[in-house]
Amino acid sequence: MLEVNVALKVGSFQLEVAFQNQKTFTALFGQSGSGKSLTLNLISGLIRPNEGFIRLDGVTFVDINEGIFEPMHRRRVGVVFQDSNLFPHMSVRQNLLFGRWFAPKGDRRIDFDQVIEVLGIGKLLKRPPSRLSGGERQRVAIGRALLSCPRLLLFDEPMAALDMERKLEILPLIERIRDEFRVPMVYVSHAIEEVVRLADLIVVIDAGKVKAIGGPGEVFSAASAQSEEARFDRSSVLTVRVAGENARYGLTELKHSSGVIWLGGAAGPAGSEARVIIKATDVVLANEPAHRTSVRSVLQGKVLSIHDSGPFAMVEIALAGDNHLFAAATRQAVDELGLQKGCDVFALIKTAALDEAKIAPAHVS
Amino acid sequence: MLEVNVALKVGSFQLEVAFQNQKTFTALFGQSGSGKSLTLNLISGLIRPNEGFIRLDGVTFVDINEGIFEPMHRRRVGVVFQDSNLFPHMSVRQNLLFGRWFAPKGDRRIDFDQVIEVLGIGKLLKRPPSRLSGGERQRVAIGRALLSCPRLLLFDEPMAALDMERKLEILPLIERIRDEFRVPMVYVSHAIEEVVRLADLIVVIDAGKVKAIGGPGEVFSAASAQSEEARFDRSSVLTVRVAGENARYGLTELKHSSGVIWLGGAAGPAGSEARVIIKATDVVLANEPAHRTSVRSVLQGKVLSIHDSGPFAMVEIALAGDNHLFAAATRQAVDELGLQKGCDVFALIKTAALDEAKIAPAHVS
Amino acid sequence: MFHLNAAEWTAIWLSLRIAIVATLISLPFGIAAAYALARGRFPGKSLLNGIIHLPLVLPPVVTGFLLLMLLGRRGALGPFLASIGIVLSFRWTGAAVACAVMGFPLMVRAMRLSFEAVDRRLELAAGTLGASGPWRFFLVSLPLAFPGIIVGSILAFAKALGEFGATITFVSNIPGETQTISAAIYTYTQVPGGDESALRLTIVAIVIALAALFASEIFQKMGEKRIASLE
Amino acid sequence: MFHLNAAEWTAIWLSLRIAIVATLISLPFGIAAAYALARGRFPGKSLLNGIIHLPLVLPPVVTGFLLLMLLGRRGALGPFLASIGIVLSFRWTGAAVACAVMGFPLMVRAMRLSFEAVDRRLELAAGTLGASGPWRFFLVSLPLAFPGIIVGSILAFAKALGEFGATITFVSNIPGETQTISAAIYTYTQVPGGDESALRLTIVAIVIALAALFASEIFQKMGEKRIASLE
Amino acid sequence: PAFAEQPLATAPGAAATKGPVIFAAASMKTALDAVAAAWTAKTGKATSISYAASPVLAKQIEQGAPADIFVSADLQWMDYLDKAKLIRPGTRHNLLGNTLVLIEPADGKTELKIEPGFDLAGAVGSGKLAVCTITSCPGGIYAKEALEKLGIFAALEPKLAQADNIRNALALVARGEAPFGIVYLTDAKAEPKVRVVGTFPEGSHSPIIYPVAIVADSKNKDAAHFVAYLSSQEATKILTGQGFKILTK
Ligand SMILES: Nc1ncnc2c1ncn2[C@@H]1O[C@H](COP(=O)(O)OP(=O)(O)OP(=O)(O)O)[C@@H](O)[C@H]1O
Ligand SMILES: Nc1ncnc2c1ncn2[C@@H]1O[C@H](COP(=O)(O)OP(=O)(O)OP(=O)(O)O)[C@@H](O)[C@H]1O
Ligand SMILES: [Mg+2]
Ligand SMILES: [Mg+2]
Repeated sequence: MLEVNVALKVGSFQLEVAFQNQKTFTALFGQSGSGKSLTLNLISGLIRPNEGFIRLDGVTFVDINEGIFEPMHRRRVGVVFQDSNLFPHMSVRQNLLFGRWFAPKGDRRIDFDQVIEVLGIGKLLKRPPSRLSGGERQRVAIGRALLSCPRLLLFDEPMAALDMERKLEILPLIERIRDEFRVPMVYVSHAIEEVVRLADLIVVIDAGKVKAIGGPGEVFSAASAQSEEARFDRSSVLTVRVAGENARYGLTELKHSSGVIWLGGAAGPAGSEARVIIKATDVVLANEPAHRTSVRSVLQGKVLSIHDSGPFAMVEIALAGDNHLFAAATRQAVDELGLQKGCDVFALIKTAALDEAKIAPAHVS
Repeated sequence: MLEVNVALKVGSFQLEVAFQNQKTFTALFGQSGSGKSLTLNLISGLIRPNEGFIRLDGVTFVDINEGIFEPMHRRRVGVVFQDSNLFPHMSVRQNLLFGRWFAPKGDRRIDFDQVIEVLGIGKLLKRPPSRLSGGERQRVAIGRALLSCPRLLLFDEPMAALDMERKLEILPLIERIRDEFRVPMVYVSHAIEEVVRLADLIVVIDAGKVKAIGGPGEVFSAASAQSEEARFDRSSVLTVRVAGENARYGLTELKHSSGVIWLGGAAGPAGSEARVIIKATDVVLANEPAHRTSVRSVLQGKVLSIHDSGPFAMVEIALAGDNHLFAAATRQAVDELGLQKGCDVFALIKTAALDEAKIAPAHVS
Repeated sequence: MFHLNAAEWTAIWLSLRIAIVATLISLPFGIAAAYALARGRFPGKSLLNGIIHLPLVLPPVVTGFLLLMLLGRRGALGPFLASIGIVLSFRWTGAAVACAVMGFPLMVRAMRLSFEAVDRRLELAAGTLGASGPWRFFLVSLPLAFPGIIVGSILAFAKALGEFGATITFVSNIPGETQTISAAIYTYTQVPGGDESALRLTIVAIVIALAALFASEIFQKMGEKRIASLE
Repeated sequence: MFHLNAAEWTAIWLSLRIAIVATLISLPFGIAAAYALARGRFPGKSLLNGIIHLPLVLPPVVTGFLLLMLLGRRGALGPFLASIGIVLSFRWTGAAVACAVMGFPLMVRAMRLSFEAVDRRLELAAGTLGASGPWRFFLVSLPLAFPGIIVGSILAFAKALGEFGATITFVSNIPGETQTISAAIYTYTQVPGGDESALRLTIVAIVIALAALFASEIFQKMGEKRIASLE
Repeated sequence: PAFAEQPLATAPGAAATKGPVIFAAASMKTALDAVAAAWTAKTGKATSISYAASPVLAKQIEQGAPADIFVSADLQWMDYLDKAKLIRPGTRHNLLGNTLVLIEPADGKTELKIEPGFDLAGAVGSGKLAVCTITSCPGGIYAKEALEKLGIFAALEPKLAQADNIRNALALVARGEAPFGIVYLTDAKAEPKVRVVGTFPEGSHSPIIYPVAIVADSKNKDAAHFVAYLSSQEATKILTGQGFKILTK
């Protein structure tokens, strides 16, 4: 369990962050300058809070009241920094092996070859960091932190400089480390959907204060809608059950009490729970299930609220099982479909628009 | 006109890039390590090519054959670096005004107050760069380059560290600079749709070589599909004509010879041309125009090809007027709709899924 | 108990003046040489480097003789200097020149180290913003090398306080004109029973040096504070 | 024409040995002091800084006398050192100690400058990877301060070659034991007709110093090459 | 002569060649090196001579330096050691004498007779009179005495350029830096770029004496032999050739 409850003042900036996470993956969101990096620095021990405490699985990292301050090298907290901070006098290989050397032998659980393969840095091992491109540097930095086999891994927007392809490759690695080696993680990102599927707890920070906190289901929609404008950032999280497979077409049927969602690829064993993230702009509204289109996934619900914003409206739909689904549509469409609070409505979801990388097995609490 | 035709060898990496752009905005795409930053460094004069030349509007920056090498400070090429490279000994204000000081008086066209307002850095002016968060640093770096009022602006993934909200604010500023002040730009990014709407020319670099080159219409779909897997990165560009407005609902009707697309917000005066980017995953396929759904935009075309990939298929549709549209669907849907090469098909596009920020007036050639 | 006579006060003031002037006159040359060695690529760079180090390697007496042969009244450059009104021999100005020469290698080395540590990308960034070489130097490299400039200056200043071998050889030991604290201390050590006076002046020299050091540290910290980083 | 007699060869070898040993023995102390001054926060830091600078500020003769009174056979620490088998007075080892002391401020200043220029974030990154203070020092700070270590060493070495004031005062000028090139040059300048011999030895000193400088530059470049950046 | 009465500790050519360690004033180098070479040729024994300023050497002997013989450039530092009982009783004697002269650059033609009240200040004019330090350096102390005796010190004091040793004062004149200087005859003779204007009368200053003595702690058996040799005929010939006066016969 990670417990953070700290206050810090730097210059005129006041940070007050408190959260605790029983499970392993905490996501930290917030605008530029909101205090995310400062929070990570407090956890890793780079800076000392003015007040409060930080604990991980019963180990106290810092507790101002009790006068405890564990120095960073004894915390065994791996950090992937916003700037890669590679050692310029060492080759990529030496950089990667640096932390490993300090890890107790029994803890060297993460395999060197596997990491360099997944990160695609096998060809760079002999280079000095100065001869790497921006993205290459960041990949090496991720590898270095992973290979130190830490008790807790902190990521400070590690993928900002990576292309989509690399991101899609690295995310599963991060997930695997979390699951196979049970390394707890705190992950800072701007791109809210980047890791929300992995997160057990989402902490939204705004101007140094916690603005929202909770599981993805509770917080994500709110967190994703930081700006009224950004209908593209508004998403919903649905908890579903894996019902079966269509082996011929490689599809998985996900059952929700309000309907069915078809997913490309596998999502876990039949009967298991999973979590699906659906962007509001990917939902098509209709008065009846679709005919003769490529859309296969249909959920039925009741309109809970409609918020207009310029030419668009954000329609909140109550599904069975206390799940909410957001759908973005033009005001015109809302009018033509005659949608009003309380109306029945069908939500059509394109399977191809569902990112299977954003479907995660829900954790057993 | 920007003309680039250079070769460079660093270490074991061989770069050969040639393109020329009559218009003002060149976008450079490619994977991490493909040579994008090196290309920018050649243009800005930070490094010297082994062979070739670079010219801007008749001014030769470098020409190895003729022995010309204009030093960087005389090129007046502003650069926003991947690392912000702010001057640590100067305040944010001093950093911002640095380049301005060197610009000839008559060229100081870009307004200081406007830039700091748009970049949201008014409160930071007195700080040293070391007290800025990662995103704040990058915003200041953008401001610094803009305010030097350059003849050519180079961006090396300047927005990787910015949150979506800031990006959405900054893109229009970049567009305005391009249009109002007619500053030509070369923009490097991983996020291919980030600036494609602004681009006149797209150059796709792969392992140091130009892999594709051309206008957004020709190149973008190819460029966007660098990876077979990444159906999310596949988009199409359609050239449309602004037909009229629906003032009541704030929508604009865009006419394409194959149908109609409704857009939220304005896209230019009636009769003008515009460019729309449509993600393959946002297209719903149907055998007939949709009924009773929220989808209002329908294009009719003929299936040109179908490429299977796992559970999904990428359907390429020939529209009237030589435009191609890509649609991602499950193989199951393709089968159920009975799609085959040559079939007639309807493409339904959700207006709410169309990013109005990605619609650009097409340039008059 | 701790009484300094008038001659000693004179020597102290003279020392201060000579050390300050020596530091100031060598400053521009030191900065230029350090920057050239740190960033420049030119033929004869190694030679320049070697020449700058000579006063460090040679016994001060030799340096003094060389100065005499170069800048003395009948030296190679002396008559020319005299014709433009610069007379160094037997003047405190000559002492300042001798101290400057002796401190020069120390000054240049420290400054060069700082110039080499300046992130070249910042200079390049300044270049893309339109700053030509000299502007880049004055607006970026020089301020960023500030710690080295301070350290180089303090080393030169301290050396000037302690120097007497080259000075006494070049301009001899004229009370009130060229007799510095160091020369006075030296003289006391050469007289039986002079130890106490030597010790007294030694303490004065130490106090001056400590004050200068302290000032330089404060100066440097002020500079650093501006560049201070939280991390 | 350019013939060196046996005594002169002896002085040359002795100088080299003394300069090398002086540099090597002061190296660990110099590094420790430089790092402590660059990064440490402890009471008495200013005092330490001041003491280290003293040999620069004081006339070498004074430093030599202080060494004599401290480490000489009848000095404060001399008998103790003798009891553990270390005899410095009037031995070449004493000359090495004198040279080490005289070069120490130069060495420490250069190294300190380099330690201060090490990006603290890299040390912190090493800390998060599990490296404790000493490991961070040896694996990160020290290698990154390499240019300063080299520069500090070369300054100390050059100073040791040129030093004679403190040396001759502390361990006298005994041929074959404590007479270095510098002392020999000095002696030649003290007698009529010695100028030619002095000049010859001066040239030798210059050659040695240039060779050392050259070696250090190459050494430093090798280090830099590893860290070379395209930009 | 005394030399004959001093037996050598070991026979000439014997294996033990570690001869006496001599601490001598730096200005003696040329002369003493020649004498030592002659002694070595004769006895087969090497000497080791450390040349430095007399005060430095005296203080080193005080601190237990391994010196056997001390040759001082003046009496005061020998007295200093004598008082501290650091020299072997009975071994001290005045070895050499020297003469004080007024010099000018070799191309000068000044005619000046050195007598009480002579117008040296006028001759020096706006230039400087090079001497060595008048408070500490023996040559300087003698020069001051002489100038005082001749009654012209007050006029010359502001015109003194004090070098830290005689050689340096000589160099200032030789380089034309100073129009006049006061140095020892031995130095003036060895420097072709200066010419002697005149010699200071013997009575104008206390006698210039280089005393020699064996150090109290000396265990070297040959020290006495070497000291005696300094007064031998061979040595005398060498020393007078350098311009020294021999004080002990
Ligand atoms: N040393 C400092 N002194 C004063 N203010 C500081 C200092 N370091 C950071 N800040 C301020 O604290 C706030 C939080 O900084 P932090 O680096 O945690 O932001 P962030 O959330 O990581 O932003 P980004 O996403 O842009 O990296 C910012 O407003 C920043 O300006
Ligand atoms: N100094 C150098 N020596 C050798 N190889 C280099 C050097 N600098 C860059 N490279 C290599 O050149 C290639 C192109 O580098 P560049 O920085 O242009 O990549 P990029 O396209 O900007 O990538 P990214 O998106 O990750 O920043 C990379 O493979 C890099 O490793
Ligand atoms: Mg941050
Ligand atoms: Mg790059």
